[in-house]
Amino acid sequence: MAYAVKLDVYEGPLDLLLQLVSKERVDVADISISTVTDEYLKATSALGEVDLETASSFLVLAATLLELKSLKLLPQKSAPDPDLKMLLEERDWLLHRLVAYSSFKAAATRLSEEFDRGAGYHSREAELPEELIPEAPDIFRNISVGQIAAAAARALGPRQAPTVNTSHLTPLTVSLDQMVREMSRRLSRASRSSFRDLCADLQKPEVVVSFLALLELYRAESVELEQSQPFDTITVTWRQPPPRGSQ
Amino acid sequence: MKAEDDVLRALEAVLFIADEPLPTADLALLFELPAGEVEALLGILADRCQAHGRGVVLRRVAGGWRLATHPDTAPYLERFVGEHRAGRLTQAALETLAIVAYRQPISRIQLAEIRGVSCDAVMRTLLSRGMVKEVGRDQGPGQAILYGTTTYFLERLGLDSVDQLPPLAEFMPDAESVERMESGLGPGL
Amino acid sequence: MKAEDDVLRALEAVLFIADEPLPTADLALLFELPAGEVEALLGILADRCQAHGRGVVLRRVAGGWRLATHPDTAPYLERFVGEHRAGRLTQAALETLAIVAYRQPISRIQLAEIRGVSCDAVMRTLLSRGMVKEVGRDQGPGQAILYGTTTYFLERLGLDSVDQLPPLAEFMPDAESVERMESGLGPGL
Repeated sequence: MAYAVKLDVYEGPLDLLLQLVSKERVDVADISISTVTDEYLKATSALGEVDLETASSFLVLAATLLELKSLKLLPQKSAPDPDLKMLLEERDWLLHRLVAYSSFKAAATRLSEEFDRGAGYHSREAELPEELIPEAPDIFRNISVGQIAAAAARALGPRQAPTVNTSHLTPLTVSLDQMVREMSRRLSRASRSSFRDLCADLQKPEVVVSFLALLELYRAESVELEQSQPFDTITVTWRQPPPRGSQ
Repeated sequence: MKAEDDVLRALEAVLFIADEPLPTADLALLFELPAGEVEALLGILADRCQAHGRGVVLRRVAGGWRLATHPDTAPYLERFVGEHRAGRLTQAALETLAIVAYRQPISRIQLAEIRGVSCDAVMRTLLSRGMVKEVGRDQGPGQAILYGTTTYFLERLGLDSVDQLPPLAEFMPDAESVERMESGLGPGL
Repeated sequence: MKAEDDVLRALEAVLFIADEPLPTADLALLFELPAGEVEALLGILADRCQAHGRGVVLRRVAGGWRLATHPDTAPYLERFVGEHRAGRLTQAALETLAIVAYRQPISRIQLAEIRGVSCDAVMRTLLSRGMVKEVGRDQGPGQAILYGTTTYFLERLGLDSVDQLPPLAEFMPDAESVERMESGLGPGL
């Protein structure tokens, strides 16, 4: 059973995960990775340009989620193997982070209430009376060109929140399912390819989806993934079509 | 009619916050009262400042009303300003200086249009600190005074000329709009 | 007593032109009076503000004393209060601010680890709003800049110091929620 998450604002993968696991009787096995991905993409594609850092932090979480999900689907072993043990440690670590993050989130809500409460008090922020200016220390002693430029940009830049113009962007129409099919099609033809070549013609958000698609295919044992060291080329080798009905 | 004490309290608060003298007409508009009544209330406020031995007085100056420190307190203020008041550049002063730097020559009216508030107090600070100066007059009707930055301003920033100021594009979009984009807030939120 | 009235008057004038809360010690130094006496005078001043139905109140915030407008007058002040003061912080900014408040001094990397996303844009906003500031450098390699909250942050919250923030433990999710999160993340050993 798949759970949909409604994201008003994408605040990062930890926030997303917190929202997911805080719901009643939801566990990782029930969370559809494609739903999460689609929600993430919906939330971020409205922004026009996807920030690479946001995207990569999402990927790390999606991969962890995927791993935990596969763990959940495995039969319980009496003696955990080392891999399983590591995964469980990872889970505890993730839980620890979630608890900490959740505390700060609650503290932020309190801060906001306190700010509202204090909003009625206004202090003076006036310039010094003219006759006192000669007495005052040099207020420009730390001034820098960057400060001037930033202040000018703030004052002369767009007044309201900029309307993000997405008209020049190809609307993101590809879902994870579609991307799994597309990747299968490309790989069944090429048989072996680097990840970079596989998505050379894709836009950044689609690359994110294609990476998740490959993880799904890997889980279904349809592909082999090789990477000799971090940041090195990822080589994808085609093995067999995914079984029908796989995500 | 509004309770007199409530209006007096609000009147004092408004004068306390304002950076510029406030004309009677503006105050009348704000409190939705006839100008004559506002003047009477201002009179009461001025009397109270005196009667209660307060450190501030209400003064009628060119352009309106403003709260100012009592003249007898000047020696303490000079000492305080020299020794204690953190010589901090206000946000308003930094912003105004930045606009003059990038849009010179510019008039006070144009400055006020960009910032959305009057810049007179801030301009006094910048003028008296020698960071900006009058550089000419507008050709149009009214012949508004135009301002620009000084050689001293360039010296302080270590620049040879204003042409060396970095292009603004590098600093846009500003921090908050980037944040809005990153956190996914749409326009109007 | 005459002398007392003079100091009270000067005290109010100094607080009027100050741009941040003034600690008792600073005022004692300025008026060359024992701290206890200054506190007593500040108490009298605060009482007078109340008794005379004034538009301003004297508050003890951020380790010092600060004149501020009476909250009842807030509706009239909107026009005069700068945009950067009135604007609300986004959820992301509030979360980041909460982490800085409880974990200061803290680097941007540590912040990003806790929130799971980069906080650079949010931090720029908080810096320009005067809510956080640089407070030092990490001793380790890289010497990351460390951040903390400002006097202005405390002033806005009406707190005397960060020690008055409610303990973070108060905001920990309860046992039931943690259990739910735990079971949500998958099976245990």
